[in-house]
Amino acid sequence: MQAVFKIHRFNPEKDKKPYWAEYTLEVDAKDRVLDVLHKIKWEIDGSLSFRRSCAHGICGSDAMLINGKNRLACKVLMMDLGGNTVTVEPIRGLSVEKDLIVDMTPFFESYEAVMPFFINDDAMPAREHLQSPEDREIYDASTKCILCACCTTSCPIFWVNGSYLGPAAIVQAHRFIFDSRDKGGAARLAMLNQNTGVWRCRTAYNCTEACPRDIPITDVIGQVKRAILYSNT
Amino acid sequence: MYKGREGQWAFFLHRLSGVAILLYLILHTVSIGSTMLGEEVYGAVHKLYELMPFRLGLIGVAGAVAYHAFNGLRIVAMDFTSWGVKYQRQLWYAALVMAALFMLLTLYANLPRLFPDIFTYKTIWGR
Amino acid sequence: MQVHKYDVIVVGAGGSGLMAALYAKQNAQGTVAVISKLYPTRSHTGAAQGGVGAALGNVDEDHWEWHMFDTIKGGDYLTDQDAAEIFAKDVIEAVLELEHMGLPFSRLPNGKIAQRRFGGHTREFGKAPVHRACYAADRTGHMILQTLYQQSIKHGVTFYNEYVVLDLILDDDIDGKTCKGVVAYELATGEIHTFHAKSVVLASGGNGRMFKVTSNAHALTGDLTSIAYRRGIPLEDMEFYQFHPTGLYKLGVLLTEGVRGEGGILRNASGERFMERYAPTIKDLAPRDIVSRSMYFEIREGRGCGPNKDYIHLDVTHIDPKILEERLPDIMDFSRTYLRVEPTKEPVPIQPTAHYTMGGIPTTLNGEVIWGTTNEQKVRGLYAAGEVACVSLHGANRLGTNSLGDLIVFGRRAGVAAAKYANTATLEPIAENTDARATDLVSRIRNASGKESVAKIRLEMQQSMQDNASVFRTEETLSTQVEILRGLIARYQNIGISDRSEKFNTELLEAIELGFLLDNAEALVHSALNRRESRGAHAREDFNERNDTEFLKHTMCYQLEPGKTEIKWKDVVLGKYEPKPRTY
Amino acid sequence: MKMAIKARSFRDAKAQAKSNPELVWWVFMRLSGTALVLLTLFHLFKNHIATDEAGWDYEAVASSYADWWNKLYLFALLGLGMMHGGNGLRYVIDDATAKNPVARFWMKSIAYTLIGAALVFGLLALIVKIPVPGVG
Ligand SMILES: Cc1cc2nc3c(=O)[nH]c(=O)nc-3n(C[C@H](O)[C@H](O)[C@H](O)COP(=O)(O)OP(=O)(O)OC[C@H]3O[C@@H](n4cnc5c(N)ncnc54)[C@H](O)[C@@H]3O)c2cc1C
Ligand code: HEM
Ligand code: SF4
Ligand code: F3S
Ligand code: FES
Repeated sequence: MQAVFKIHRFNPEKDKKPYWAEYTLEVDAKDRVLDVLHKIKWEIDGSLSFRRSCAHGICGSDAMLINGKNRLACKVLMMDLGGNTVTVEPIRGLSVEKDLIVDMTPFFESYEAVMPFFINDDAMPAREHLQSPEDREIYDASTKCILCACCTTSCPIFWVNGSYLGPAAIVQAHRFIFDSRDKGGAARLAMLNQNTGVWRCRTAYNCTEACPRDIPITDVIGQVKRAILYSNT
Repeated sequence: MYKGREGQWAFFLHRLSGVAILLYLILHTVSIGSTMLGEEVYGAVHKLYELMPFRLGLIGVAGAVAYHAFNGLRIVAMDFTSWGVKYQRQLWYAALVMAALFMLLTLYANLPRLFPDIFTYKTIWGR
Repeated sequence: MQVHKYDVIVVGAGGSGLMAALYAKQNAQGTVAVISKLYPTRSHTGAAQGGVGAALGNVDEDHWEWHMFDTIKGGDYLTDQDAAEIFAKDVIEAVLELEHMGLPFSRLPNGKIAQRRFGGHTREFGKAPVHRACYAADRTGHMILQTLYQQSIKHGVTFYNEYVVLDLILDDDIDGKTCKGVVAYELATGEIHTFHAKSVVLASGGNGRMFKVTSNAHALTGDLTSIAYRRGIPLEDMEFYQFHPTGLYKLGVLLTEGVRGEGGILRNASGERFMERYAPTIKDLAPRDIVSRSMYFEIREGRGCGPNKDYIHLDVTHIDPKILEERLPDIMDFSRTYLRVEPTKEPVPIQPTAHYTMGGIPTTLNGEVIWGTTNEQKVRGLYAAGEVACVSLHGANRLGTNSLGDLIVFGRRAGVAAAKYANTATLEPIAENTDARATDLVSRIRNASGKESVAKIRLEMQQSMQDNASVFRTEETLSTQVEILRGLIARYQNIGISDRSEKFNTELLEAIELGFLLDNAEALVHSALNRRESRGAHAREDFNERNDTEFLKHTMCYQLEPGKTEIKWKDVVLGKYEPKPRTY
Repeated sequence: MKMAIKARSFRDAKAQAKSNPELVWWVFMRLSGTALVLLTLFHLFKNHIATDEAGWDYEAVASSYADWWNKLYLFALLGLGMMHGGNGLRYVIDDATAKNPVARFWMKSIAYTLIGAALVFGLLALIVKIPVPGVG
């Protein structure tokens, strides 16, 4: 079938302003949007720039706004889009470097701010720490995060307020706060207990809808909010 | 516009209605409170309430308050119950329906007061 | 050009690179930095699914000797037995260490790390499958990558992300070679940076993108194998390229062997469990080379599935859906998302997919890169680990779960060795124009205005490699491929690109990567042509048997000039397990 | 831009966490909100549905102020509403001016002044004795 791709493009070395470029090409219903972008890059215009690597939704490189929603280009098939006209834009709330490539620095800064690493200064056991499958299950969902930024850049609060740490950082914090082996929970809760932390979340659910790893993010953020509330009372 | 779903619109409307009713609250406080400045002042300020656009707007305010109130309950349910997040979409539709009902009630009560020539029916509360 | 000075530089931020960096950081008296062309968590280690093998014995009895034996037998006796011994012992400790770093392994009811069965891993030297693969659902690699990156943040490792290494600073001296750093291209700005260092660890991963159907990421273009090769370092055992049996039909997206570990069954068009015929003892859990070949046989005999009879079915419909969702959630998701197949109800169409290169940059047990054919001929200051390296652990065929083990065991060893070397070495001076080759390469390609298309050449290479040099090979297909590659290399000199900009010039990057891939393909094909026997993943239809008298040795492929190579040999380290016929 | 971010390191966070009122406000929004559901909706019903808002002339208002229970009701409505709304507006301003601390300062100044003045005015109206015509 034929598809029309409208891509929001911008090359700071050439263009004064971003513009919409249109490409018409032959695609297959089972093509990933990423395949089509490659086709455009490889056959029509080599200068089209975007990030990608794994092509199956595991590395988190290719978050973009596809038909008005944040997705991984490698996880949406043409047939999912229900139409032949596809718009592609860079994710919002981060500055555009070139075409679909945005500056991810603020995103990773927020990630690092929640101390996203295991904290336990006790002497390590000779073998593994024991953890029951039930305890392991509590934080299972948040271990799936691939830091693609689909969530944070779909959050209406983040669009206007870049100082909000954002759902991705909270998911990462949750992964440790609720790990029975970790001892840094209080410190992380303190980090998130400020007006740039969980309290900025207005439960808009865009993050949950956008997450390609099906992490129930809003719920995860809610758990953290309650953890702060109950540990402070 | 980002193609968010219910949650996004719930939030936008909540924020919008919140700010709107805050503005109205300020106005309302000043106008009603002006009774303490005497009958003349009150009367002058209260003229506002006789203007048609204002009276129509008030029905909107009632709807906004009702939406904000019911969606506020939805937020509280999401924050503190085990089922709130799971049924957030249904809860939002419920909040919309409740708000719509409240607004319809307001409309029903106020239309004959606003347009006595067109709406001649009598509400149980009179005009 | 900017110059940066570090004690230890690590190239690559996958499992092996991060492991090396962490240990270098802990052992070095000086500074450590990691250079990666992808943001670290985008590395392809994150795609590894099934597990990391270690004889923890949490489910059933297990011993490191059994693991060592399986590795050697799996490698069709081309495995260096000293490497296998260190590996099988150390990987136990390394896995526990990952757990101590917080890695969220799946758990058994008693709270210990959960383990599952995997191809070629057996008890008592081949008697029956054993539960050896430690896993975190089906995202073990993801969890390893995340955990190691988290620890890197904790320990303050310096990262240069989206910097592409284009050259080694490598000096030839009378008695060998010395590495003094690397030259890299910053993607965001187009600038060239020189990283001057006492020691360098290469950990840049695989090269699967030389094939059409692959489980490898677009970024896996064998950059550092090619760079080393161009600079006179041989590539070892490149003919051994692993095809994983269960890639999604046409796409190559991997479905872990863990699926079969959990009880999944391969069936041909008539629904027959054909692996019973090829490997009666362990059936579907035979090593990958055997299963991939068996699948090809079935397809060739007309027993393939589908209208074109060109794929096989992976059947999990008999497994409890709850177990599938719990232990293999991503696999379920892949098959639903990409093939629209509901695995709990219908079999999943699969085909072998280019997966892993057993070969690579030759190293000693401490990750020291060697330039000759003995372990004494080391490149001073240069180390390699992970898929880019060849410690000769995997021999002619890697067992599933042994790569992640390789990353953590030999990544660590390389990191420690590189740090110790840096602690005693001095930062030797480098020439003014060390960046000349890289600068030339970039400016030549940025301004390339020839007629050939990078995408076309790449596609032709991938298709022809798939046709002529994949699961089955003959003198004829390989010779054809040598010529095809020569033609492609010639055409590559005449490419043209349209993007001349400095910032994020991904077209430029892809063109450079194609050059690297062509080198990798060349080394693979030349090495394969030279090995007139069948061993492990290298199946020659014209030489069906393994030939230990002539070929129980490692290939060392040197590039004389593009399109022209010289093959030398290196001895295999044998030991207590005598080469025997390999049956399962 | 960095300015807006209150704490980027653990140490900052710890220093701020103890005195950080965000949690308290968050809880207050939920509690006051729940109370306001009854207060606002009943108030609206009484004054806007069951009776005609426009009909509330000076005499009606003044005599309603004479009822202490009603005063208490209005007191709660006004106090909670202003605090709730004021804090809500703070959220909105914080978001809208994240990149612009100067604008934030001015917007907050104006908003708080306005809300504060209205609140004081409203409270005064509840406190001072307003003569009801005809009653004396
Ligand atoms: C789909 C899949 C599933 C797998 N499952 C398993 C499994 O279950 N068990 C198992 O044991 N093994 C498995 N493997 C194999 C194993 O995951 C890989 O071999 C291993 O992860 C490779 O790790 P690495 O650190 O060597 O390289 P990678 O993780 O690939 O990292 C390479 C790094 O090098 C960087 N790099 C590359 N080129 C350059 C350059 N020119 N300049 C700068 N940086 C560069 C990249 O940015 C990246 O950071 C699987 C592989 C795949 C593809
Ligand atoms: C009628 C009952 C009410 C309920 C149940 C209610 C509930 C809530 C809740 C729970 C919030 C917090 C939203 C969040 O944190 O996500 C909120 C925000 C807000 N409320 Fe109310 N509220 C009510 C009445 C009012 C009134 C009368 C006003 C105005 C004076 C008001 C103005 C606001 C404003 C401006 C916000 C901020 C909106 C935002 O941050 O997006 N609310 N309300
Ligand atoms: S939580 Fe989901 S959407 Fe957000 S970064 Fe992680 S994987 Fe992406
Ligand atoms: S979209 Fe934003 S407001 Fe909260 S629920 Fe998600 S973080
Ligand atoms: S390319 Fe890796 S997630 Fe899409």
